This record gives sequence, C-alpha cells and structure tokens, in this order.
Amino acid sequence: GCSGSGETGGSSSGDSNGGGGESVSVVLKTLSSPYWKYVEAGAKAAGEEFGVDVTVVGPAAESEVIQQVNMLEDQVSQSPGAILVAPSQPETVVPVLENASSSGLPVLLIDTDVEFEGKTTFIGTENFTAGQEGGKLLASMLEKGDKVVLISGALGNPATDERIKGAKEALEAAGMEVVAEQPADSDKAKAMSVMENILQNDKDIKGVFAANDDMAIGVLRAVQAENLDVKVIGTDGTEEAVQSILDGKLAGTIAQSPYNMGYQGVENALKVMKGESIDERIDAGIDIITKENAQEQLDFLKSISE
Amino acid sequence: MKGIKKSFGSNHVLKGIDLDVKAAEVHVLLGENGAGKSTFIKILTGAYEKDAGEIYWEGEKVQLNNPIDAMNLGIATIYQELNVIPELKVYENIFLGRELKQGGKFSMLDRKAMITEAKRCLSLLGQKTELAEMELGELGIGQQQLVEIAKALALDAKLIIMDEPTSSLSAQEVEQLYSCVEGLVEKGIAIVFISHRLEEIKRMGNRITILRDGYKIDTLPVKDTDPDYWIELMVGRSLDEKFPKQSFTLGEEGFRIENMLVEGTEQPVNFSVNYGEIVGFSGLVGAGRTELARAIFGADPRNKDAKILIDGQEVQIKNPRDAIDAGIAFITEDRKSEGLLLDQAADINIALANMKGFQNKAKLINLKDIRAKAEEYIKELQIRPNNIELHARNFSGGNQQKVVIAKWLCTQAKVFIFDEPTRGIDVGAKVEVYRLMNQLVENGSIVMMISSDLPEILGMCDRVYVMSEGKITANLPIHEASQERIMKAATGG
Amino acid sequence: MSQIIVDKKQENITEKKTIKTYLAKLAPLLALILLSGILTFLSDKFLTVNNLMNIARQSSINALLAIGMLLPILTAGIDLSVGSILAVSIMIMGIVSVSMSLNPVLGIIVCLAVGAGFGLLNGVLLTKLRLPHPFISTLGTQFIGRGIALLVTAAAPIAGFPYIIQFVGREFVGPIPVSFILVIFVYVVMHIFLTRTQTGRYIYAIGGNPEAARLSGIKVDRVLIIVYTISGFMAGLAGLVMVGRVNSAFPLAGVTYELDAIAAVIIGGASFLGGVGTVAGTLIGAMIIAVLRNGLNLLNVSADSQMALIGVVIIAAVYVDVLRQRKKRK
Amino acid sequence: MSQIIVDKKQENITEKKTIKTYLAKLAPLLALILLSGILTFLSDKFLTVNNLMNIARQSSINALLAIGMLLPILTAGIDLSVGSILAVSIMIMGIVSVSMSLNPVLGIIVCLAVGAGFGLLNGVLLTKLRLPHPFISTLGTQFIGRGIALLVTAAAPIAGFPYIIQFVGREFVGPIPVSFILVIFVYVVMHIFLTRTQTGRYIYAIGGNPEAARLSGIKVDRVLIIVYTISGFMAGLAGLVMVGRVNSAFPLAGVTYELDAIAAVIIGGASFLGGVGTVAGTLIGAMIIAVLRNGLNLLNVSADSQMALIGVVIIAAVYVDVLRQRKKRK
Ligand SMILES: Nc1ncnc2c1ncn2[C@@H]1O[C@H](COP(=O)(O)OP(=O)(O)OP(=O)(O)O)[C@@H](O)[C@H]1O
Ligand SMILES: Nc1ncnc2c1ncn2[C@@H]1O[C@H](COP(=O)(O)OP(=O)(O)OP(=O)(O)O)[C@@H](O)[C@H]1O
Ligand SMILES: [Mg+2]
Ligand SMILES: [Mg+2]
Repeated sequence: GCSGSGETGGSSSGDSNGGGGESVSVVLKTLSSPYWKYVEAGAKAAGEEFGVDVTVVGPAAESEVIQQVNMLEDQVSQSPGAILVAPSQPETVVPVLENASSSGLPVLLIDTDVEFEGKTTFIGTENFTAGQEGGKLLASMLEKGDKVVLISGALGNPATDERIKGAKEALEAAGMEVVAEQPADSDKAKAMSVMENILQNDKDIKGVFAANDDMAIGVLRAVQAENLDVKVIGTDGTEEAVQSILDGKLAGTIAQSPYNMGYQGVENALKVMKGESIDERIDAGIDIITKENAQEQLDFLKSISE
Repeated sequence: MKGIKKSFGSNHVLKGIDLDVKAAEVHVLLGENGAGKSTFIKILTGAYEKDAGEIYWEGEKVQLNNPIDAMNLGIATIYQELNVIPELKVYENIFLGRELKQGGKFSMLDRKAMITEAKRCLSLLGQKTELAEMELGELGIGQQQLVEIAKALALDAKLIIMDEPTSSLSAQEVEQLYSCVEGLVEKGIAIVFISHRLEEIKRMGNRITILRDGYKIDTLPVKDTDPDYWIELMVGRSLDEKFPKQSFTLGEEGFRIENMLVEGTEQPVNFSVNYGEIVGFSGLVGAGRTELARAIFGADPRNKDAKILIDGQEVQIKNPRDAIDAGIAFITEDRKSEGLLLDQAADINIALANMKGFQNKAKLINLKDIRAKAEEYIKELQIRPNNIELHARNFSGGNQQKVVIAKWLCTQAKVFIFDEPTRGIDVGAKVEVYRLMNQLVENGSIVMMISSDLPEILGMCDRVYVMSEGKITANLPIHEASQERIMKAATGG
Repeated sequence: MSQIIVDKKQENITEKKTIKTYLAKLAPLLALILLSGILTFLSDKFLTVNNLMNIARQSSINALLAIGMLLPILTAGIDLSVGSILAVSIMIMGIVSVSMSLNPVLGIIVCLAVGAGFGLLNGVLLTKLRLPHPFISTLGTQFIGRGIALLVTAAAPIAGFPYIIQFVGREFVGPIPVSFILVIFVYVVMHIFLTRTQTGRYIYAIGGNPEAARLSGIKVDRVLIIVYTISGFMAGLAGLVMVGRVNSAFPLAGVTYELDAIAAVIIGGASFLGGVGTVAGTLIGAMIIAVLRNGLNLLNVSADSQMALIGVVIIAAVYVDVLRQRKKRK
Repeated sequence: MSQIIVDKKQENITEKKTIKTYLAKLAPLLALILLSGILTFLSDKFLTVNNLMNIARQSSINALLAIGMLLPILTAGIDLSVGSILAVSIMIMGIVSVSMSLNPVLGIIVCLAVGAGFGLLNGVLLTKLRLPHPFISTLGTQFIGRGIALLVTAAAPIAGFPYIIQFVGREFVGPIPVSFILVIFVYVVMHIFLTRTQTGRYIYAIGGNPEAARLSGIKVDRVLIIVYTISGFMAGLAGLVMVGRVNSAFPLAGVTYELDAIAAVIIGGASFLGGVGTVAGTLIGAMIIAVLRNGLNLLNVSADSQMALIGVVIIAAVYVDVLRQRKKRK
C-alpha cells in the first residue's frame, strides 16, 4: 500500500500562489518513515478538504535537527498563514518559533510539545504517556515478577527515550523485573541482534517493550527463532506492525494517531487563521492496538495510504 | 664519526664506520649499491638513529636526534631521494624548515626576503630567477634536483652532504654544480659527496672513502690514486672494462617511429633502430626524450598520425598494455614513482608486467613460478640482498633499479627502451646492465637507451640521436660522435 | 670473504621473514583473542556454542560489507555508499518479489544486480568523470542511493518475502547459520581472487603505486570499476542476508553501516594508503566488532557507555597492530 | 644560446601560471554562481536580502566545521570526530552554565576548551600512538565523544542558556547575523595563518610530502597536533553558534556533520591527497551546500528527492572543478 510520493514536492509553492494567507506549512521530524508519512497524509487530506495549500517538509532523518530548524526558518520566511511543527529536539525550535509567533504567525505543535511564548496549541500525545500505555499493556499480559526487556532507539532521541521512560515506570509499578535495557538505533536488524544476544543470557524473558515498531519486529524475529513465548509490544502502529498483530505475532502496539494529528493540525490552523479560538491542548488520542482491533486499524491505514 | 653501526632488523648495514671530514675539502664516499652510504649519511644528519658510535663536530661530541639538530650545527643535506614539496613554491621549498620571519618567533613570514635570497641561490646555480616563485611541482625532475641543491646553499652550512646530486642532471647543470662546489670549498665549506660517476669524483674530490658491505675499506687521497684501484677496493675484484662494448653485425631495421609529435613542438620525430645495434638518445634535461618514450609507450596521449612499426608491421598502441603486448618494454627513469610497488615484495614487482605469463589453466596465478622466476633474475642481475620477499622500499637505490629492469626482462619484450638505466647505480652494476644490453642485442632484441651520461652514450652505443626541444637535431654514428658534437646538437645548433 | 658475509646476512633475513609472516597474520587475531578472553572472563554465557553461532550470524552482514570494502581500501580508495546500496537493493527486490510477486529467484538476481549496478556507477563516476577521490563519488551515491530507496515506496517498508529469498539469512545447517557459510564461501573466493588472479594482484598494485601499475600495462580504470562493482555487489548480497534475517526491507536499512565495514577492514590490518590488507584480517576485524557488540549486550552495559567503549576498542585494536609492527621492526 | 631557449620556455610557463591561478580561484565560485543562477530563476524568494541572510546564518555552523576540517585534509588526513566534539562541547558548556549556573563567559571558555582538548586528543592519538591513519583515531573519538555527550546528562537535552552564550548564534548587526561575521573573521584569520605563518606553510608541506617535511627539520608531530587541535576548537566554536541558534544543547547534536564539512572542503577544491586547498575555496564550498539546501527547501523538494539531488550536486560541483583543471592542463 504505497503510492503518491512524487507529488509531495510539487504540491504547492511552485505555482507561485505561496503569497501567504491561504497556505499552511508543516515541518515534521522527517518524511522518511511510515509514521510521518501518515501525518503528512492527514495534513494533505485536510488541505484538500478545506481547499488550502498545505506544504509538508521534513529532513531526511530525525537526527538532522539543525536541518529541521533551517527548514523551519525557510518556511517562516515564506510567510504562510500558519505553521505546524513536530520538533525533533523540542527546545531547538523555540527561538525560531518565538520570533514567528511574535510577528503574528500562528504556530501549532503536533506530536511533540514544547513550551514557548505565543504558542497556539499542541495537538498530540506525550511520548511518555504512549510509553506508559505500552508498559501497562505489556504488564497486563504478564504476571507479577516476570522478566521484561526494554529496547530503546538511538540514545538521545527524545521521542524514543521518553517512551522508554514511560514504559519503564509503568512496568516497574506493575511489579515487573526489567532485566535489560539496550539500544538498537531504531534499526530492525540491530534490534534483532540485540535481542538474540539478550536471549543468550536469559531465556526466561516474558515480555519486551520496544520504542518503535521497526525494533519490535526485529525483536520478534529473534524471539521466534528461539521458539519462545515472549510478548512484544511496539510503538507507532505502522501497517507492518498491525499486520503482524493480526497474524498473531506481535502482541500489540501503541499508535499515536499520526493521521489525526496531521488532519487536526491543519483543521485547527485554519480555524486560527479565520480568527476562531481553539483549545491550548488538543489530545489526538492513543490507540492501543491488539488482536481485537487490528483489522479495523489495518483497514483504516490502508484507506489513508491510498 | 667513529664506529657507527646500524642494522635494520637482522640486516646489519653498517658495521662500524669511521670518517673524518676536514674543512674546505670534498670528501667522496664510494661504494657499491647497498654498501650503506645513504644509511651512513642519514645517521650523520639525524634522520636515522644509530645503534652505536659517536659523532664529533668541531672536536666536540654531539648527539643528533633529528634533522633539526644537524641543521642547527650547520649541516645541510641533499638526500638521494628528492625531498621536495611539489605543492609549495620553489622559494618556500628552499627555505623549508627555517623560514625567514618579519619579527619574533610568532610573526609573519618575510616572503620578500625569502624570494630575494632564493633568487640569489638559484642564480648561483645558473638558473633563471623567475623559478623562485613557481610551484615546484611544475618543474622537471632535473630542475627539482637543482632546487634541492639551492636549498642546501641557502642554509649557509659548514658541511654540505650531497647524496648523488648529479644522477638526474645533464652535463650542463653538472658543470654549474661543479663550479658552485668549487666556490663553496674556497669559502672553507666541507662537502661530503656521494657519486657513482668516477670521472666527476676524479675531478672534484680531495679524499675518497670506500665502503663495502658496511665496512670502511680505506680513505685515500683522490689525486694520487687510480679509479681502477677504487673499483677494486669497492667490489673486491678488479673490473676489466667500464664499457664492455660488443659489436654485432648490423641487422635489418626492426623498430621505426614516423611522425611522432612530442607535446609542445610542431616538428614530428622520425627515427629507426636496427637489429644488432644499441641506439642512444642524448640531450639536455627537458629535451623531450622521456616524453617521446612515453608517447611511444602509450603512457601519454599523442598525435593520431604517428606510426609505430615493429619489423615493418604497424602496431596500434593506445595504452601501456598495448605496448607491452606488442613487445615493448619501457624502463622508466624514476624508479620510485613510476617503477616500483615500494611496499610489495620484490617477486611481485618483478612479475607485475607479465602476470598473464604466470597463469595456469584455471587462470589462477602460480605463486611458485613467480618466486622461481624472481630468484632467477635476482641471481642473474645480482640483486642484493637476494631476498625476493623483501619489500622494494628496503632495497638500496641501485638494487631497486635492478628490480625494475628485472620486471621488464620478465615480459620477454622485443623492444627495450631504457630511460636513464644506470641512474644511481654503481660501476659494477653498470657494467652488468651494459652486458645485459649486449646480451639483449645478441638475442635479437631492439635496444634504445636514453641517457644524460655522455661517456656512457659514447661508450656503449653504436649510433646516437640527439634531441633538443622535442626535435631530433642529429643522428650520429658513434665514430662521428664526440662530446662536443653531441653538446652542440643538444643545444639546438 | 665479503661474499661469505653477504650470504650469511641474507639467510638471516629470510629466516626472520617467516617468523614475521606468522606474526603479521597473528596480529589482529591477537586483539580478537584478547577481547574474547576478557568477555569469557566476564560472562559465562559468552563461550557457548550457541552464542558463538549467534555471533557468526550477527557478523555476517558486516562481514560481507567489509570484504567488499576491502577492495576499494586496497586501491587507496573508500566506498561510503555501501549502506545506501544495500537499502536500494533490498527495496527494489521487495518491489519485484513482494509488490509485483514475481519469481523470487528473479528478486535475488535483481537485488544483486542493483547492488553491482550501483557499484559500477561508483566506478564509472570515479574513473570516467575523473573525480579526484572516491570519497566524493561514493558520498554522492550514498545520498542518491538513500534518496532512491526512500522514493521507490514513499518510505514504506516491504514485508513478507518468499522463503527462497529469506533462506540465506534465516536458515541453519545443523547449528551453523547459512549466512555464515555464505560468508566463509565468499571469503575463500575473495582470498583466491585477491592472491591468485591477475586482477586481484592488480588491485594491490594500484593501491601501491597507481602510476607504476599503469606503466606496467595495468588498465587501472578497468580494475577500479571492477573493484567498486564488487563492493556494490557485496552490499546487495549483505542486503539479501538482512532481508532473510528480518523478513522485511526498509529504506533506512544500512544507515552508517559503512563505518562498521571500514572499521572492520582497518582493524583487520589494512591501510588507507592502499596496497596493504588481507581477506583473513578483514574477517577477524568483522568478528572483533561483532564480538564487541555481542559482549556489550551480554553484559547489559548501559546504553550511554556503549558508544564510548566501542570507540576505545576501535583505537585499542588498531593500536595492538601498531605495537606488533613496531616490535617486528626492532 | 641554450640559455635563451630555456628562458623562453620558462617565461611561457610563468605567464600560463598566472592565468591558471586566477582560473583555479574561480572554479568552485563558478559552481556557486551557476547554482545561484538556477535558483534565482526557479524561485523569486531566493534572491532576497532576507533569504540571503538566512543562508548566511544557516551556513555558519558548517562553515566553521569546514575551516577546521580543511587543516587535517591539507595534511592528507581527516577528522571524523567534529560532530561528536561539537556535541560534547555544548553539553559540558550546558552543565557549566545552565545546570551549575556558573559565569556564562566561563561556559564559553569551557566549550572552546573542550573542543580544543578533544582535538588535542585526536592529534596525540595519531602521533604518539602512531595510529596508521587519522580515520581510525578520529573514528574512535567520534564514538567516544558521542558516548560522553550522552553520558553527562544521561541523554537529556539542556535548554535555557544565558544571553551571552546565545549572542553569537542569535543576534544580528543590522541585517547581518553575528555568526556570519564570526565566520568571516575566522576565515580571514585562517587565511593569514595558512598563507603567511610558518606553521601554516608547514601544514601544506606535510600534506605535500611528509618525509621531505621531516627531513627539512619540520616537527611533523607537533604540527599535526596543532592541526587537530584547531579542528577540535572549531567544532567547539561551531557548537557555540549552534547553541545560540537553538537555545539548547542536546547530545545527538552534530550527527553526520563531518560529512557536510568534508564535502564543503572538497567541493572547495581541496585534495584528499594533501597539500592542496584554500580557505576561500572552503568558504565557497560551505556556501554551495547551504545554498543548495536552502534552495531545495524553498522549492519544497521532498526529502527523498532532496537526498538524491544533494548527491548529484556534490558530484557535479566537484566535476566542475575537474573539468576546469583538465582545461588548465591543456
Ligand atoms: N628502512 C630500511 N629497512 C631495511 N633495510 C634497509 C632500509 N634502508 C636501507 N636498507 C638496507 O640497507 C642497505 C644499505 O642501503 P643504502 O641505501 O644505505 O645503500 P647505498 O650505499 O646508499 O646504495 P646506493 O648506491 O644504491 O644508493 C641495503 O641493503 C638496504 O637494503
Ligand atoms: N611533471 C612535470 N610537470 C611539468 N613539466 C614537466 C614535468 N616533467 C617534465 N616536464 C617538462 O617537460 C619537458 C620535457 O621533459 P622530459 O622529461 O621529457 O625531458 P628529457 O629529455 O627526458 O629530460 P630528462 O633528462 O630530465 O629525462 C621539460 O621541459 C620538463 O621540464
Ligand atoms: Mg644511496
Ligand atoms: Mg627523461
């Protein structure tokens, strides 16, 4: 289920009506992962529905933090009607956003929040909360005292770090024993290797929480190879993960409704541009996806990626 | 210097050498390739650490740990291998390591002063002063050598060491160097001079020290002794003749070049070589002999209408591979940059141009054959040490040259183009190379020799082409050739 | 008399040489043994058949990339694009064999061909455009490859590969992973290629002295193109193993893998200046890295100290080699 | 008579030389002008004071890293650790001036000192341990630096720096960003350093022929240590600018920045083989990269196509230089 990447670039601004007013600029952490593609899809859908130019940009990788700030500056200097931002390193965008909002540009944050003067709203769910939910979900499948493992992303990535923190708190609160916490750089193959190694130490592991779905799937491969019954929970709710849940492999994933974030972001930006007032905090909601609701989610994902 | 010893691993190169140099003398070091001359002077300049021995300077014992110590004492050195920085200007090369500054230690460089001084040194060597501000890499190898000499002159040293400074110079520049050295000696400066050219030793040297296998054999006054005696001391036996010229009956024409344009000239070059003769190419540095050879060999681009004929058949040569396949061997003049894989074993170096010849049916290379072949050449050319696994870098200059020659012998070529084949090799080895040329001619090969060493041209060739500015200005049978006639043609007249 | 002296000297050198040769082959192995010793001491799980097979399997992707990387490094070059090439290869294989459901064998061929094709591009850019250093051409294709990998499916991963494609990365023969058998096979072939074929020797020659190589009749450009093509091919092959391991292709696969591959080659005793390096050394280099990462996981070393430790081990492993060489020279 | 012939030839060469020199300086500039022309044509936003100042500001971090990187490259080396050094420097500055609330000026000094200190470490590892190539020592410190940056605050970012620290990266003099003024100042100083001081010339000499440099009495090790220390110092300075721009320090700052810095230096006409490269060229190289990224953003080119395009432009920019050099040689 993949199409329509080419038009990402050409969608706006080329036809020189980027004169402001009627356009919304969206700056994401990256556009190189399915999760952010869903956000993009949501934003574009809203743009089409409300008849407004939506420009979605993002660096090639989440680690390109300053590149994101540059993109933000470049977008701001094109004076759009409103700007939506999902900051990779929250604090880094503050100076630019303060400048932008002080010159009257509405600034909406999505996915990841940060405090600054003149913020319009935040739409999303805290990563910490998502991690907590994941931890709770995992704990609910296990028994007190069971051994669990945490697989983090590249250390220093605030999104995955926060998820791990949340999950750890929830798991420990539920009386689970965290026997290992290792990074796998959000890389499927690395996650698999890391899990294989952890299993060398201890075959008695009952559950794993991974800070994103790619790593969860890598972990799952390692577990399956050993024919162990380990519950693996991921985060993000990608199509691949949902499919795996449906197949009875992955135990669950925490989806942060990326599509909704994009959609609601543009929707609310337009409201602000029209002078309507909106809430300072809009919860995009979390979907806890398990075997029960996986089919539904899969259908939804397929519908939006077409 | 007293009792200097040095070994590389278990290779004992210097086994206790004493040497004293007086002010205002030219002290010559003579020895076979690999005798340890360069190693010895590198210890003297602090470039190598010595294993044992003492060094005295003006009566006092000194410790030389690095080249700076030696420079501070007033020892300037021209190493055997060119030690210049191609990316820097000529004047910067001349002052490298002891730049002139406008003020104190951390002040800016005084470029003007350096350029002025550099020009003075260059003109001492009879060179155009404009050279000073050119990038060194744009000069030919001979001119680069002259810059090295200028560098030593600029140091105002009390002792100047010259390790084969003349090996890449032609007669004219060598003359300049002689008069320059004479001037230095008059000023009371001591010179240590290493050369394999006996006639220049005779002409310039005051005393001569002969080394053999890491031992000092003797120190003699130059005036009262005979070069043949030096050779005897040096190689341990007497050498019958320096140029073992053999004459063969002149055969048919085997190699012919038509309409070859050397870059930068309009007049095409035509020449031919017959079986049974050795044909020399003489000329000044930069006359275009190397360029001509490279163009023939397909190493440089050349004009389209040039023709190369072997045995009357035209051969198409677009690159060195074609040339080798057509049976041409080109023994390049700069063994380090164009000839050797310095960090690979001698046997691989020898086999390199003829890997195909060592393939078995499965297209795999037979390493044993390579080793056997290499052993054969090492014996035949008396390469020392006779270790085929030694990396090319660790052979002395002359033995490196022999490895390069072995490489080309290995291709079983028909046409041999030697470019300065005896550059930097000792008298004994030279004779071996000459014998080898004789043998090649005898066995039906075509032999051409580019050389800046006039005695060698006169002594070994049957015919000589003289080049000037990319053109052939004379074609002389050897009985008509003389130093004067060749020089006249070489300078364009 | 002098003749006798000379002979003795030479005998001596030859003798020394054989010991040297053994030592030289032992060098990176020393670092590996040292590291393994430490880990055996620290974790009783380390020296088990199971774990060793684990390491064998985990090292295979990097081992394949590293043996490809050895070639450019032998020619005094580098290939920064292997990670990206891996990604494009598997994404296109995914499109062919999953999205388009074509024959899986065709998929494998496409994967290897795309890898080799990108490598060929690297070689052609370097030699035909006469770019000054492969750092530039391969940095360029690193970006281009990654861009294409992202473009072809709009950044979506592809899962559900047929068994035949997964076979190499997934299956075992007895306790031994097929991927490791593949690695050994590839290494043996490459060893023969580099030491016993004309092109192989030419690769060393070009690294040692490109001008001398050219004047010895070696078609330098042709050999360089072969070198980068093989490197790209190995990236495709590593991709095949990766897909087998994780049963999916994703466009960010292989990010920064070039660094691990380069580290393996250099730890294995090769030189950036070209002409020096062996196949066996490279294998040991790849094993050192795999053992290190395995050990860090076994010991549950905290994530933040892992980075620093890897850095220290890279330097230490190369330093062991430096020390040995220095001793040899004494 | 022969004297005259020689004279003529040399005059010719000298004359050719001056034209060459001008051409050489024009080369990367040509690529920059070409690129800017295309962008002006494609986007009316490009050639505005506002946007140009944007570019000036955005280029400054990479420009500082690149001028530091120029020095190792001039010596035929490389510094892969600059991104990590940047990260450690700013994290420790954060701890000093935010967490511990010490004097902000002290914070700045610490930031630069940490940068220079890590550079010094690179130099010492390279020269004293005699590691075979700076690729290894700086790859090692890349990991070590990143590890330490992650360790010091357990991977947490630090925000809320005092104004004095933010000043350079944030403020303007008229429309001109202070960071760009700093860049110009640093470049002028480095130009003088490299062309007019002894150490500066030694850097070129070592790159050209290290053995000759040593035999000419240059203390090669000392110069190399200076080179890597300056490179580290520049990373610290770039960190200071970054903190000013984003008012925060985070441990993953500067990941892969070394590639942009290297690209800038090479696009600017320097050679990996050492001895060749200029300060002006490096500035132009850094500007080309900044203009390119800015242009792609202005044109809303998608991230994946951006990647591919950047790859193409890197190759093209260097190729322009190659073409020019080829013409020069004719
Ligand atoms: N770095 C080294 N490592 C090992 N052996 C070396 C090294 N340098 C020189 N040698 C050996 O030392 C011996 C003496 O070499 P040296 O260069 O001093 O000879 P030379 O008398 O200058 O000869 P030539 O006339 O050919 O220049 C040779 O056998 C050479 O192989
Ligand atoms: N690398 C170089 N760069 C620029 N000019 C060069 C270079 N090498 C040689 N030249 C010039 O090319 C011309 C021809 O040189 P060539 O080497 O062919 O002369 P030659 O007759 O072989 O002299 P030699 O006695 O030095 O071998 C000379 O003017 C020389 O200065
Ligand atoms: Mg010598
Ligand atoms: Mg010549």
